[in-house]
Amino acid sequence: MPEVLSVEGLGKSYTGVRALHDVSFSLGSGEIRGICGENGAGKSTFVKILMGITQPDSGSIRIAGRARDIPGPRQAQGMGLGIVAQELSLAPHLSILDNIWLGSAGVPLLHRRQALRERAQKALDALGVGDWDLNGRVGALTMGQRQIVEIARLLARDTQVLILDEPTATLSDSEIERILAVLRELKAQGRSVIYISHRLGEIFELCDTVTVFRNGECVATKPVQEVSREGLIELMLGRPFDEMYPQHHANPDARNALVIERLTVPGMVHDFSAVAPRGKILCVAGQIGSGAAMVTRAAAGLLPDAIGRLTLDGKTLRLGSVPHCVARNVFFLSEDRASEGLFPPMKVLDNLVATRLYAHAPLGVLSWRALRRIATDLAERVGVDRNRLGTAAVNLSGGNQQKLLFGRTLERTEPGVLLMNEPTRGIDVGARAEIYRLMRRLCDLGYALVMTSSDLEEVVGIADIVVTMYRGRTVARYEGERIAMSTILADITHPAEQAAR
Amino acid sequence: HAQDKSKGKRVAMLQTLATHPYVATTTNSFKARAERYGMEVTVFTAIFDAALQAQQMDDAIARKFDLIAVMAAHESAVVPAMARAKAAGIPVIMVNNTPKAGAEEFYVTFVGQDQVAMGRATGESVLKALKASGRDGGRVALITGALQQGLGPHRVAGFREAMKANPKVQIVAVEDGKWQTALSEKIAGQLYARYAASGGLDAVYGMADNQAIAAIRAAEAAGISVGSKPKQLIVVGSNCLKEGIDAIKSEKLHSSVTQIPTDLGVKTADTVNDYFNGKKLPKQVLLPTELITKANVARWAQKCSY
Amino acid sequence: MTGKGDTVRGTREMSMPLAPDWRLLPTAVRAVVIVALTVACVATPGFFSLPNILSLLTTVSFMGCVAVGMTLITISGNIMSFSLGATAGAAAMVFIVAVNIGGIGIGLIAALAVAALVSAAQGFAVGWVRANPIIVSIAAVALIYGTAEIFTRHSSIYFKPGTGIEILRGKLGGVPLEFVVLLCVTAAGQFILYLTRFGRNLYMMGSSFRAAEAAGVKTWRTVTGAYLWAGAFTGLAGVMLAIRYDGANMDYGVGYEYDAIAAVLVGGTLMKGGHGSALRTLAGAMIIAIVQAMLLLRGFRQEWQYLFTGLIVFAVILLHSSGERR
Amino acid sequence: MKASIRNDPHFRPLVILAACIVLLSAVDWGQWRFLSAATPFSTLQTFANIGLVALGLGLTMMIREFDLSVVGMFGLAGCVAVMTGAAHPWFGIACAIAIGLAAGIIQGLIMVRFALGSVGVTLGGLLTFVGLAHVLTENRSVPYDNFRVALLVNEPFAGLLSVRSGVSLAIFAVVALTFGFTRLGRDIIAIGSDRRAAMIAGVNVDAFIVGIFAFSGVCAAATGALLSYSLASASPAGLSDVLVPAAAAAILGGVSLGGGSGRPLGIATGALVLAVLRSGLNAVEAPPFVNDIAMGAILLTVAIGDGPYLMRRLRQLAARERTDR
Ligand SMILES: Nc1ncnc2c1ncn2[C@@H]1O[C@H](COP(=O)(O)OP(=O)(O)OP(=O)(O)O)[C@@H](O)[C@H]1O
Ligand SMILES: Nc1ncnc2c1ncn2[C@@H]1O[C@H](COP(=O)(O)OP(=O)(O)OP(=O)(O)O)[C@@H](O)[C@H]1O
Ligand SMILES: [Mg+2]
Ligand SMILES: [Mg+2]
Repeated sequence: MPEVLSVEGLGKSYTGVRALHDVSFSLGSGEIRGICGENGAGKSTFVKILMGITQPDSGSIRIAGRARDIPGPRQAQGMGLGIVAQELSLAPHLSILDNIWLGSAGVPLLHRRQALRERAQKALDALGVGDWDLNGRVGALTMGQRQIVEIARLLARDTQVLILDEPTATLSDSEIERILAVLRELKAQGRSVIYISHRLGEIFELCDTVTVFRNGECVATKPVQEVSREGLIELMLGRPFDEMYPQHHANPDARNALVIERLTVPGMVHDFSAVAPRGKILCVAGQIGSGAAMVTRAAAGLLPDAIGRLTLDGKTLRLGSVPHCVARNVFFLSEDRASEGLFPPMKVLDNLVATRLYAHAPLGVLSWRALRRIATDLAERVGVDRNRLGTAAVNLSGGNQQKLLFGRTLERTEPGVLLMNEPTRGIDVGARAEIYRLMRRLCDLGYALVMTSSDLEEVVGIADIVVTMYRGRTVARYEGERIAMSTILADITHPAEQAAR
Repeated sequence: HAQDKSKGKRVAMLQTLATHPYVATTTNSFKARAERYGMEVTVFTAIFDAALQAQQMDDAIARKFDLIAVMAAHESAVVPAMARAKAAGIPVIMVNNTPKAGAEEFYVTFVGQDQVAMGRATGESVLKALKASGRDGGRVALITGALQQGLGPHRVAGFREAMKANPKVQIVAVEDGKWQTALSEKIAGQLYARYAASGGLDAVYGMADNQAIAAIRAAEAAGISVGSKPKQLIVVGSNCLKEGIDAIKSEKLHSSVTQIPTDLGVKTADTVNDYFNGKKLPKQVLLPTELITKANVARWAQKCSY
Repeated sequence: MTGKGDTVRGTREMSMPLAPDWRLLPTAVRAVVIVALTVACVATPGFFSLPNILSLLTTVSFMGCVAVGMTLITISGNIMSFSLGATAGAAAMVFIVAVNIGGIGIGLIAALAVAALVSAAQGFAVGWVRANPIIVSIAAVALIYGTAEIFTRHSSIYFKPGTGIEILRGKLGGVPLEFVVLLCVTAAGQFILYLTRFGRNLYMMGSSFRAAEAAGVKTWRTVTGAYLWAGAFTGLAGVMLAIRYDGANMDYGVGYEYDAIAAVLVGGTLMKGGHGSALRTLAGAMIIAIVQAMLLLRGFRQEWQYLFTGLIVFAVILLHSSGERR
Repeated sequence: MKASIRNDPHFRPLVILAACIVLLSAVDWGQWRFLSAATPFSTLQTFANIGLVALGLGLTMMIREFDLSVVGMFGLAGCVAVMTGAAHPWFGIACAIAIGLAAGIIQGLIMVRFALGSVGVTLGGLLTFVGLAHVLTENRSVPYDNFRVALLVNEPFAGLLSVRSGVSLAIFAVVALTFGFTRLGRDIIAIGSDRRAAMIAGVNVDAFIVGIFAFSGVCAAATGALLSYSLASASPAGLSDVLVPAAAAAILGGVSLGGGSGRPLGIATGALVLAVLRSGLNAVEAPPFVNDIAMGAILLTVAIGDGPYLMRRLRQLAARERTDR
C-alpha cells in the first residue's frame, strides 16, 4: 500500500496539559484506520493538527511523500484532506447546498450554481438521502441528518483522505450502516479513511487497522484481526477491564415514582404513556427523531407546549416548568452536555451545586461553607477528584463532565427522578462503565431513572424496562428477560404494524 | 398699520436642543411673541446634530418658509445650508450662537449677545475682585464650555482681552469642561492640586454657572476657602442660572453675566417683525451684557430662573 | 472554541509534570499594571494632594455606581445597556420633584423606584421573550428622553428652599459621602454576585443560558433582577448628582454608559458574560479616573489627554485579555 | 408560498417601511408636507448620513461582532479629509479612506492575533480615534474653505439624488450584488451562524474578520469625509450622532446581534425607514418628543417581535388561561 500520509514526532501542549507527545503515524492509500482512546487521549487534537485547525508544537507531516505545512483547513483541503469534526461544522442559517460547498477551495468567487447542485445531489444520492431538498435550511435538520450532510460534504469535494471524528455518535443504527457502506465503497476506490469512534463494534466491523492513543501518546497500531475487544480496551485504559454493565439488583421497594399518561408534544410525541418505578432504569429507545428524547425533555419541564398528565409519587407534576421539577427532585441530563448541561467557564464546585442553591440559601443568601462541604462530598461520590473543585468545568474530560452532572442530582433529602438523554454519548469505555455503575448505585438509593439511547448495545445492557418508539408513537414495552436487541431494532426501524401500511 | 405685514408669514425656527432649558425657553418666548404678531412658527430641533440641522434647513427651504431663524448647532456647518437659503431667496436670521466670521453675506442679522463682551466683562470682574481683595497679581484658571467652536472660544478671547489690563494676572490653564457639571468638578479639583504646591489659584472662571458651582464644590471639598475676601479663591461664572444666583447671594460666587432666554426670544421675534415690515436692520442686534454681583443680584433673581 | 473536545483529562493526570503555570500570568500582568500606576502616581506632583484625591473620589463615584450596575448586566450575558445614562438623568429629576413634595425619604424612594422600574422593564423584555438587550436599551433611551420631554417641559429643576438636602453633602471621616456610597454599592454588588442565590444564577445564565434553563434557573426573573439592580444603582448615581449640584436636567448622566462599559472592560469582566465582579469594575473605574487625573496634573494639553486615555484603555484591555487567555 | 415570502430577509424591513410611509401620509393627509416633492430628496440625504455606516456596522454584526469604533472613525475621517482636501478634494477623500482602511485592518488584526472580542478592541479604537481627531485639530473645529465642493456634494441631480446619496446607493448596490451572487455572502452568513464550523469547513475566517472591519472603517470614513465636505467643516467631537441610528438601521433591516441573518438590501431598507421617519416627522412638524417616542416604540416592537421566546411565552399564557378556567 503506498503511503498517503505520515506523521513524525508530533507534539502539542495546551495550558498545563500535554495533549500529544511524540506521535508517529502513517496511513496507506485505500486503508481504513480506526483510532481509539479514552476521552482526552488526544485523538481530536491529532486530527485537528492534520487539518490545520490547530498548529503542532513539534513534529512534521508528510502528505503523499512531501513534507507539508498545514496552516489551515483550506490548505488541508487542497492537499486532499477532509474532516467531519467531532463538533458539527455546519452553518445552521444556510441551505444544505451552501453548506456542502461552504469554504470549498474548488468554488471560485463567481460560479455556476447548477454544476455545484448536481455534484451535491450525487453525494446525497450516494448516502441514500437523495430525496432531501438541497435548498432546505440545515437549521431545520436533526443532529443525525446534519451529520449526514457533513459526510456528503466530504464526498462532494472528492476528498482523498477522509477524517471522521466520532461521526456516528448522534446517528441511529440504520444510518450508521449506510455510512459504513459508503466508506467501504470509498475504500474500494482507493481513498483512505481515518475513523475515530468510541463504539468499538464499528471499529471491528469497518477498519483494517486500529491505532490506540493513551495520554497523548500513540501506544499501538495493529491490524484489527490481531486484537480482541478486551485487548483493545486494555490498550486504551492501560489496565485490565473487568465488566461493562454492573449487576442488576432486585429492588424490593419498586413503587411507581413517575407516571406518564398520554403525554403529547405537538408534532413530536403522540400519546406516550409509561411508568418509571423506583430502583429501575426505564429506557425509551428510538432512533434520532423518533420523539424519545422529547419524552424526557417534556417530563423535565423543558417543552412548554407539552400536554398530558404526569404524577410523581401520586401527586401531579406540572408540565412546562423546570424550577417546579427541580423543586420536586426531577432532574434532567441533556445529550448536549457542552451547551445544555455544563456551565463551562464556572468552577467544578459551582457546577456541582448549581441545582442545590435553594436548599442552602436561607433568604437568598448562600452558605458557602455548607455548599463547599456538599460539593466535596458529591465529588467523592461520583468520582471526580476533589482537588479539582476549583478548576473550570470545561477543563474536565467528557466522562468527568458527565459524572459531574450526575453529581448535581445526588444528596437530596429523598431520592428523585433522573431523566437522561444519551447519558454516555462521546464517553470512553472506562468512564462509561463507571457511569453505568453510578446509575445502578442511584437505583439502589431508590431513584427512578429514565433514559433514552440510540445505542442498542447500551439499551440491552443497562435497561430494566424498555419502551420502543417509532415516529412519535410507542411501539412496544419489554421488561427483564424479554429485552432483546433484534426485536428492539425491528421496532425502532420499521415496526410491524406501520410497515404493513 | 406697520405691523400688518408680519401677519400670516411662515417662520421656521431651528433650535439646537429641545431638552435644554435655555434653548427651550428662548424658543417658547419667541414663538409666543411671534404668534402675537400673527406669524406662523414651525420649530425644528436638531439635538445638537449639525448634519440634521443642515438637513432641516434644506427642508425649510424646500417648503418655502418666509424666513428662517436658526440657532446654529455648529457655526461653520450651517453655512452651506445658509448659502442655499440665500440662493433660494429665503432670509436667515441667526439667533444666540455667533455666526462664523466671513459668512455675513448669508444672513440678515444676528440676534444675541456679544460673547466676546461677556468674556471681557467676566475678566474685568475678576481683575476688580482681585484688586479689592488686596491682590495685585494672581493666577486664573478657566474651566470652559466646549472649546471646539461656538460660544466657548469667543468668551475665552474676551476674557484674555480683559486680562491685558493687568499683566501680573496670568491665565495659567484653560481646560475644556464641555459645559458639564461633574466633569468640571473633576477638572477643578485637579487644577487645585496642580497649583497647590506653588501657592494655589487666585481665581477660577466657570464658563457657565453650573460649572462655576462645580468649581466651588471642588474647592470646598479640598478645604479651599471660596469668596471675594483676601486669600480666598474667587470664582466667577456666567449665564445667570438659578444656582449661580443662589451662590452669589451666599457670597460663594463672585459674579455672573446676564444671558436671559425670555429677552432673547422676544428680541428675536421683534427683529423678525421689523424685517417683515421693511425696517433697515443692523448686522447685529445685541442684547445688553450685564455683570451680576451681590450688589444687583436681586434685580436678576426673577429673570434668571428658567 | 469550547466543545466537548476541549476537555482536560480526568483525575489521573494530576501528577503529570505541568508546563510553566500560565494561570499565574493574569495575576502577574495585573500586579505589573498596579505597580506601574502607583509609580506614575507618585511621580506626578500634586497627585497625592487633598484637592486631587477628593475631586477624583467624588467624581468617579457617579459613574462608578452606574458601572457596578452595568457589571451585573454584563455578567448575566446581556452585554451592556445604553440606557443607564438617561436613567441617571431621569432619576435625578424625579428625586428633586419628590423631595420638593415629600421630603428626602420620599425622594429617595421615588427616584430609586423609578430608576429600578424603568430598567427592570427592559430586563423583563430581555428576559421574558429574550429580546435583544442592545436594541431594547436603545429603544429605552429614546422613550426615556421622549417621556422626560413631555413631563419636564424642558426645564431644569431645583430643590425648594428648606428641604434640608444640605446634610447629605458632607464627608464621612474625611471621605466624600459620594465615594462612601460607591463603596457601599460595590460591596452590595459584590455581595449580590458572590453570596446570593440570585448572583450565582446570574453567573450561570451568563456562562450558558440553556444550561441555566435546564438546571431550573428562572431565567427571566434573574435577568429582570439584574436590570432592576442596575437601575437602582444608577438611580443612586442620579440622586447623588442632584444632591451635589443642587439641581438636575436630562443632560445629567449623558455618556455615562460608555464610561461605565469602559470601566467594566478595563476591570476585566468578560463581555460574553459569566465572569467578572463588582470589585473588578471598581478597579477599572479607578484606573481610568487616575490616568485621566494624572494627564491633567502633568499639564498635558486637552487633546493629548483624550488620545492618551484612548491608548491606555486600549492597552489595558489588550493586556488583560492576553493575560486572561494564554 | 406565503411562508417563503415571510422568510425572505427583506420582508420585515419592507413592511415597516411601508407602515411608516402609510402612517405619515395619513397624518399629513391634505396638507402636502410629507407628501411633497421635496421629501424623497430629503430622505435620501438623511439616508446618506447613516446608510453606509449602517452597512459596515451591519456586516460586523452579521459575523457576530460589533464595531463601536465607527463613531470615532466618522469624526476622525471628517477632520482628516477637511485638513488635507482643501486644494484637492479627491486627495482629502483618499486620505480619509486610507485612514479608515488602516484603522479597520489594525483592529481586525488585533482581534485575530490575540483572539479578542470586538467590543473591547473597538471601544479602545473609538477612544483612540476620538483622541487622534482632537490632537490633529488641536481641539478646534476646522472649517473647509473649498465652498464650491461643499455645495457640489449636496447639489441635487435627477431631482432625487445628490453626490452623497448617489455614492451611498451605488456602494449599497455593489455590496448587495457581491453578497447575493458570489461566495462571499454565504461565507459571511456562515461565519455569523457558526464561526468554528465555517473555519473547519475551509472558510478563511480571519481574513473575513479583518476584511469586514476594514470595510466598516472605510464606510465610516467615506461617510464622515463626505459629510464634512457637505457641511464645510469638521469637528473632533463629530458632526452627527451616528452609532445609534446605524445600529438601529441594521437591526430594523433584519440583522440580528446573534449573527447569521441580514442582507445588505435589508440594511438599506432599515436605513431608509429611519430616514423616512426623520424627514417625515420633520415635515409634519411633529414635536421632537414624537420623534423619540416613535423611534423607541418601533425599535422596542422589533426587538420583542424578534425575541426567540415570544411564541413560547404566548403559548404558555394561553395554556395557563385554559387551566385556570
Ligand atoms: N430549586 C428549587 N428548589 C426548591 N424549590 C424550588 C426550586 N425552584 C423553584 N422552587 C419552588 O417551586 C415552586 C414552583 O416554581 P415555578 O417556577 O414553577 O413557579 P411559576 O409560578 O411557574 O414561576 P414563573 O412564573 O417564574 O414561571 C415555587 O414555589 C418555587 O419557589
Ligand atoms: N483548546 C484547548 N485548550 C486547552 N486544552 C485542550 C484544548 N483542546 C484540547 N485540550 C486538551 O487536550 C487533551 C486532548 O483532547 P482531545 O480533544 O484531543 O481528546 P479526545 O481524545 O478527542 O477526547 P474525546 O474522546 O473526549 O473526544 C485533553 O486533555 C483536552 O482537555
Ligand atoms: Mg475528541
Ligand atoms: Mg414557570
